[in-house]
Amino acid sequence: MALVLNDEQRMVKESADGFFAENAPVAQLRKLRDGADATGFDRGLWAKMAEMGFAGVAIPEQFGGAGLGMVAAGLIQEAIGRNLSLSPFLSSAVLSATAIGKGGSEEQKAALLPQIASGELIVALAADEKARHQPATISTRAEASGNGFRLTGGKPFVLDGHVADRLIVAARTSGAETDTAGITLFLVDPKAAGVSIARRSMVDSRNAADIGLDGVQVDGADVLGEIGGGFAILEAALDAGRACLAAELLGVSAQSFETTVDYLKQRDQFGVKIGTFQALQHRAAHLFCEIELARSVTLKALTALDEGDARAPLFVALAKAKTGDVAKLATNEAVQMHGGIGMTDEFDIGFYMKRARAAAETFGDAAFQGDRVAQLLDY
Amino acid sequence: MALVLNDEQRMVKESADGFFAENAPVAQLRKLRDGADATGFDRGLWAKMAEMGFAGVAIPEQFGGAGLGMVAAGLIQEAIGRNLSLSPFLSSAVLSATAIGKGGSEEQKAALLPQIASGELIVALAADEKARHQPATISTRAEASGNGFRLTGGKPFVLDGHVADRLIVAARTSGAETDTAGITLFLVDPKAAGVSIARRSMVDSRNAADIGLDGVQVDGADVLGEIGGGFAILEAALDAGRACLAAELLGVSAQSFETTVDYLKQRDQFGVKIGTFQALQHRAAHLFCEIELARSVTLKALTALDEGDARAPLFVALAKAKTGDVAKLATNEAVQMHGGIGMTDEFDIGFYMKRARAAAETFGDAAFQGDRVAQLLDY
Amino acid sequence: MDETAELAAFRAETRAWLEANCPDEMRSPGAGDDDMCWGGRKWTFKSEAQKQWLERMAAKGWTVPEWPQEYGGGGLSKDEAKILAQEMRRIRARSPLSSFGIWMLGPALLKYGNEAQKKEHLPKIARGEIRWCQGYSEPGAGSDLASLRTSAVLDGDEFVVNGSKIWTSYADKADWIFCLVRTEPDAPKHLGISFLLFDMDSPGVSTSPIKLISGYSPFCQTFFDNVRVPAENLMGTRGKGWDIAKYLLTHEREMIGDMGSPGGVSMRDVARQEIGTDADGRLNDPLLRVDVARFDVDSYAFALTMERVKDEAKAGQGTGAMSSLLKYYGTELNKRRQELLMSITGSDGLSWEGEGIRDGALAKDWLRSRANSIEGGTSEVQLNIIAKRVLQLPGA
Amino acid sequence: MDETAELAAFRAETRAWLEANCPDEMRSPGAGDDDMCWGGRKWTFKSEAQKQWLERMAAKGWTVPEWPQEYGGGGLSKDEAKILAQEMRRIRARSPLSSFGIWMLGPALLKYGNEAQKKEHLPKIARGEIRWCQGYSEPGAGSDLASLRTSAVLDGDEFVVNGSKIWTSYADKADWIFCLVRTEPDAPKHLGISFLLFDMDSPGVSTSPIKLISGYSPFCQTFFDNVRVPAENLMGTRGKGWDIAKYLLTHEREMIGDMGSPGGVSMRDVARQEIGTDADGRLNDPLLRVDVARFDVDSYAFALTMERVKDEAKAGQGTGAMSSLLKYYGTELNKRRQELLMSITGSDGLSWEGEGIRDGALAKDWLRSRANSIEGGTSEVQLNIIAKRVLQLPGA
Repeated sequence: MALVLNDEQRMVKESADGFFAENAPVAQLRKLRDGADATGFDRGLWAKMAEMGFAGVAIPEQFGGAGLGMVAAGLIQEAIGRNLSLSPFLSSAVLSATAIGKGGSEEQKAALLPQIASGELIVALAADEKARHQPATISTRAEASGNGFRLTGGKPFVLDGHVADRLIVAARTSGAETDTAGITLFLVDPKAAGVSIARRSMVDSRNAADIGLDGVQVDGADVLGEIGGGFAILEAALDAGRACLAAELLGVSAQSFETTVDYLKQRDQFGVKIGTFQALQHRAAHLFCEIELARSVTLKALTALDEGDARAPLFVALAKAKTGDVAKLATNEAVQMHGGIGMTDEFDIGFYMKRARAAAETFGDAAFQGDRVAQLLDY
Repeated sequence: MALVLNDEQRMVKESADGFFAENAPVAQLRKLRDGADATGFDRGLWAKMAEMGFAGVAIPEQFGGAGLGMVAAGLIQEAIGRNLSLSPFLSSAVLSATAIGKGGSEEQKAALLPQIASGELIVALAADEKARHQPATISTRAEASGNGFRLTGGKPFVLDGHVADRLIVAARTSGAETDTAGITLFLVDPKAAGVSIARRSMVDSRNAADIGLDGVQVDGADVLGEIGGGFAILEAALDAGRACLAAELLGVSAQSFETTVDYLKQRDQFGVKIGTFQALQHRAAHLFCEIELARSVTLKALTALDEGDARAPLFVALAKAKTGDVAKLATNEAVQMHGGIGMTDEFDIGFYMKRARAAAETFGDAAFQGDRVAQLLDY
Repeated sequence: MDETAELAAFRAETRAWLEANCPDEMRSPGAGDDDMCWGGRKWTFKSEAQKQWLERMAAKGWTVPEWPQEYGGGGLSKDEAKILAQEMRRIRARSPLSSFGIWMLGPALLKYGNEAQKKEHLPKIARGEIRWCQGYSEPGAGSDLASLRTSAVLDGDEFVVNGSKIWTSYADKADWIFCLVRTEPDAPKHLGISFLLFDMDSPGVSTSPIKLISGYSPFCQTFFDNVRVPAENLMGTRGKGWDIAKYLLTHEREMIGDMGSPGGVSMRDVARQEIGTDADGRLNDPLLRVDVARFDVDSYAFALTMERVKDEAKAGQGTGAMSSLLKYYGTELNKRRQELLMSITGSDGLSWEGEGIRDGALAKDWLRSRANSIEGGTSEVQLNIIAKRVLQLPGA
Repeated sequence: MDETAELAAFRAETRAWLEANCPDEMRSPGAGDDDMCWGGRKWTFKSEAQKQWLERMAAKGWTVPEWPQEYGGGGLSKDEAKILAQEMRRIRARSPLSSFGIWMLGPALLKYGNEAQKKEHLPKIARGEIRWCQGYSEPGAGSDLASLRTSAVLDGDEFVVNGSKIWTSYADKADWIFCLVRTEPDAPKHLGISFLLFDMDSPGVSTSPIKLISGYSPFCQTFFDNVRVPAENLMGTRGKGWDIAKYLLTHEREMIGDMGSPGGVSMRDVARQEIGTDADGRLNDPLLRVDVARFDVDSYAFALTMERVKDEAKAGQGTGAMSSLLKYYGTELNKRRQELLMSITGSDGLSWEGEGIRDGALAKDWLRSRANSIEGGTSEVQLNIIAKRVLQLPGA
């Protein structure tokens, strides 16, 4: 597949760009943050996103989705990045939908995917247990009990964990703490006995929760995929999430960059526009190149996922590494070039810087992805 | 000790700066290279360096040296770096003199150090066996034989190995290939049976040789230091060499930078001096800062060696890492800012770029030194 | 190094005095801003010990050891002041007084003030009676400080000040302000500026705090609406205030530049704890280990440069050109340090508020550090200065 | 993707023709410059196969597949040309002819040349009969190409050319030169330039090779001493030569920019071999492993950007602004690649000449790569272009 959008994808892009700019601009994030909103996003917006078909963009048509795949999902998340829009899109429509699509039985898919696509059901993925991403490091235990299992452990920083209607929990049914084998995924009702949920306030005003599992009883029917075979499902979900985060980081970078270039054209200093300073021109031109590179590798990662390309994990790692670094550079340069005003809370650019760092960190930063690139390329 | 030169050191600096600019400027290096000179340096120059007291600068007065220590040796090597002067100063006066001073018996010191100081005897250190510096990786074997040992193995890239009157060879008397214990140093006559010497042509026109050892018989009296205890001596010699190389890299950087700043002031392009371009101004100003940092850490490393500071290995590693990176940046920026003319062999700046890379590589590049920093700081 | 008999005696006396007079509570590094003593009319001491310590030190003039005794200082020589500092460090004594008056206005007053101004203001600064703030930057001016528009028009024997200042640290807590104003609106921009001192309680002065991306900050915007300032409060020559400003900016650069040196939270400790180490003691994340090592190389080289600059200054070899280097490199290095700490701590570091040990402090420090390369002259301005003054490049 | 019946037939024919006509010796990638066929009056074929291959391909017009048949081209459509390239790759067929005439002058002639010029020059280029060199840069001009001083003064029906060009690749082996000259000395500098074609055998032309820091190079300096050139050899409009130059520079940028993509010596292979790997297959030097991984991230992202730019151009979505990006980033990346290869190979890589396997080739490639960001418009010029044309920054 060529590295250009097809007509369908271009339509998705246009509608997503328009939708988020109009319905969920940065002002909405600011309002939710200042009001310390308990939900952390606008449920009305989420309903509209479902109506637009965004919540089910990557879910197959047979399960109520649009079946448009990851390139389309990435375009939506890029628009989210440009506007810093808040919603459970990543956790429910990307991570959880991918995990269920990849690992779920026909019954589970039929029961859950249409509800995710319609926005009625928010599902969150509770995988990581470490502050730095180490997807195979899982200590949460799942011990056989009755016709099912009892789960005990803790999951910090679960995205949208505080509003989820269902949790996908990665727990260990066998193996040592860092083995990839022996990990099993479970569908858990957050209202079940033994589940505790504490909301976390994050630098980027995103929503996360620390989830405690104290002998939570689950049924055999709540197992997602094979027992002990959860890691492959998890990796598929994480790669979908990483590719979409790359797209979001691309949106964050592009928006910060454009805002900065505009500022360079209108801000006067020492009697001239600051955009006339060659040192700033060269830095801006370099950043332009970096963002174009980030755009190419992100599109390739999303395309490779859609094509089932065996090298998809490599392209995803490359994209996440590149966009993470580029977004940090773009937002840092934005703040520096804006000077004092860029440091004030009143100005929006700080929100972009915060989100850039958090998204770059989520599911593996450039160091993690670089190591993964080296492993996948066998060195 | 404060990070400023004392009066004695300032005198050394002045005389070294004047001496090398006058007696061994880049033109001499060019002539030796173009003539493919067999010795690879001017023996007359080396005799003059000995007369000036440079060859014995760091050798104690009781052994015929000037007893001025490593700061003084570094100042000489910095001047060498500014002029790209060729001589066996590093191999004989720094590396070998340090190894003998640290490991030699009173007899060995009395026999060898005065001759090194007078320039009559050139001693070369044959330690490394790998293309990338790994000082403990030694496969050359020393097997007991008669009242001494038989040495078998090979030493590539021995600095000044082709003109040495004596070699200090690191060989293994016990232990596995990468153990630090079990390494022993031997004084070897390059004319002894079984020694083969093949000169190597290097990118920086420095002199090196591949040395083969095929059952070379040495006496028990030729052991330098304790049997199996050679690594500590080697490390002392290497740290002296690294600190002096840092000083040389500082000289290379400073000279390249000054040449470039002068060029920025006189070269016209698009109707103005290219030094008026702010993008180049900022890069030059940044480089100025980097060179000042390199200067500070180099002076500290040399000072710490003179003071017997326990942290000397840390400061040496920091200095070698920093100066290596800075010299590469300084010479690369020099070539780029000179444009096409900087790429021609006719212009001197290319010589600086070649030497910068080779010296940065010798006895451990920034990657090696960074790893060493991490180890010494316990992480 | 042998100390003269006189200095040795001074050291012994000082040590004894400190032992007797420094309260125990003052013998530990404070936990940051909250444990500092800023003084001033509105100040509430955090403890009796804090009050005692300030009063005792001020009585000896040791809040400003090198200032002349007639202005409330200790009248110490450089060597004596160094001994006092060493002896204070020995018992980990806190600084008795933090003050822009001491750090900034005082040196400028000693150099540019008239006798009446010195007599009036210096003792009150030394005793922590008056807290000062700095009125330099203006909204919209940014790096181009000299484009300031706050006006001071002479009306009889008073200046009437109108305009606004931004980034005035602690303006809401300060008693007086030292302030750049434009007295000659028609002169070339660097020549129409004067340096005024006035009371923040004067009618027409108001302040409003600035919230930063890192949260609440000491910064304020300050407004002047027909503030009347006695003409004798002009410091230095009318129209020559820019010289004083440049003198003070050099001071400020050096203070801010200090931040890149190793210190504060040990990154290595944080890294060992957060990332863990393998059997050989190496950090478990090889890529981050590389970044920490590379940071250490630059961080040590920078700290040693600060040391060298100080040593050279002492030896009379200073070039005077290094303050821009220290400001530029130190602040860029501190930003890198905070970035790296964030990378090391992962999602822990991203926490904003809550029950975590760090309580958002890491993220706030990270965000706050972004301003280091903007305030006190941006990195770009420092590079311009180096290009012009040190490298003497054309047109710089 | 379904091929039309016509294209499928073309593919089958082409495949059969290539099988029958491409000599076996020409079915492997050449070992660099020495195995390329440059053609021209002074050319000596390296083998009979090289000669045959050129003659057979030239006879079909396939040295320049898309040029019109009347000018010696193959007259193929874009799709057919693509099929030819694919089929040649399939049997690893070498390019039959390397030529600045094909890569640079030809496209410019087709666009700016008059009919007589096209008829005269294009067929000889296509058949490899005339080898061309490029006369652009002048000593002392550097990036400021338009400041050229080589003069061409009309004298009757001839121009008299005086001056000197530098960085003319293979000038000593070329038969003709396409050359920028100043015909209007009093016009503004971009408006007084014309584009002349002339024979290097003309009296008054001499060349002198340039030795680079990487050793001997194809570059020459070329001198013109009262060289008489027929007036009809002026290409395009007199005084408008700068337009042709800009058109060609864009071409050159794209060619040079190609160099940063993965290819050539595999860095990963070299690294595995030189550094070795541990039990888990990781490179034994963790710091270099990080550098290789970081390089790979940028290198893939760059290669994918080239791919995207091509795909967008095909889809008619190209912005046309990308050639400076590719030139800038590609050459900087190639420099980084060569630096890294040198780090990986340590003292092996530093060998200059001798018995080593690499025989100094690595060091020479490293040194040669430094010129990539200078030739064909420096990196700084590319950044200026991006700032001006893409970002539309003021004063850029």
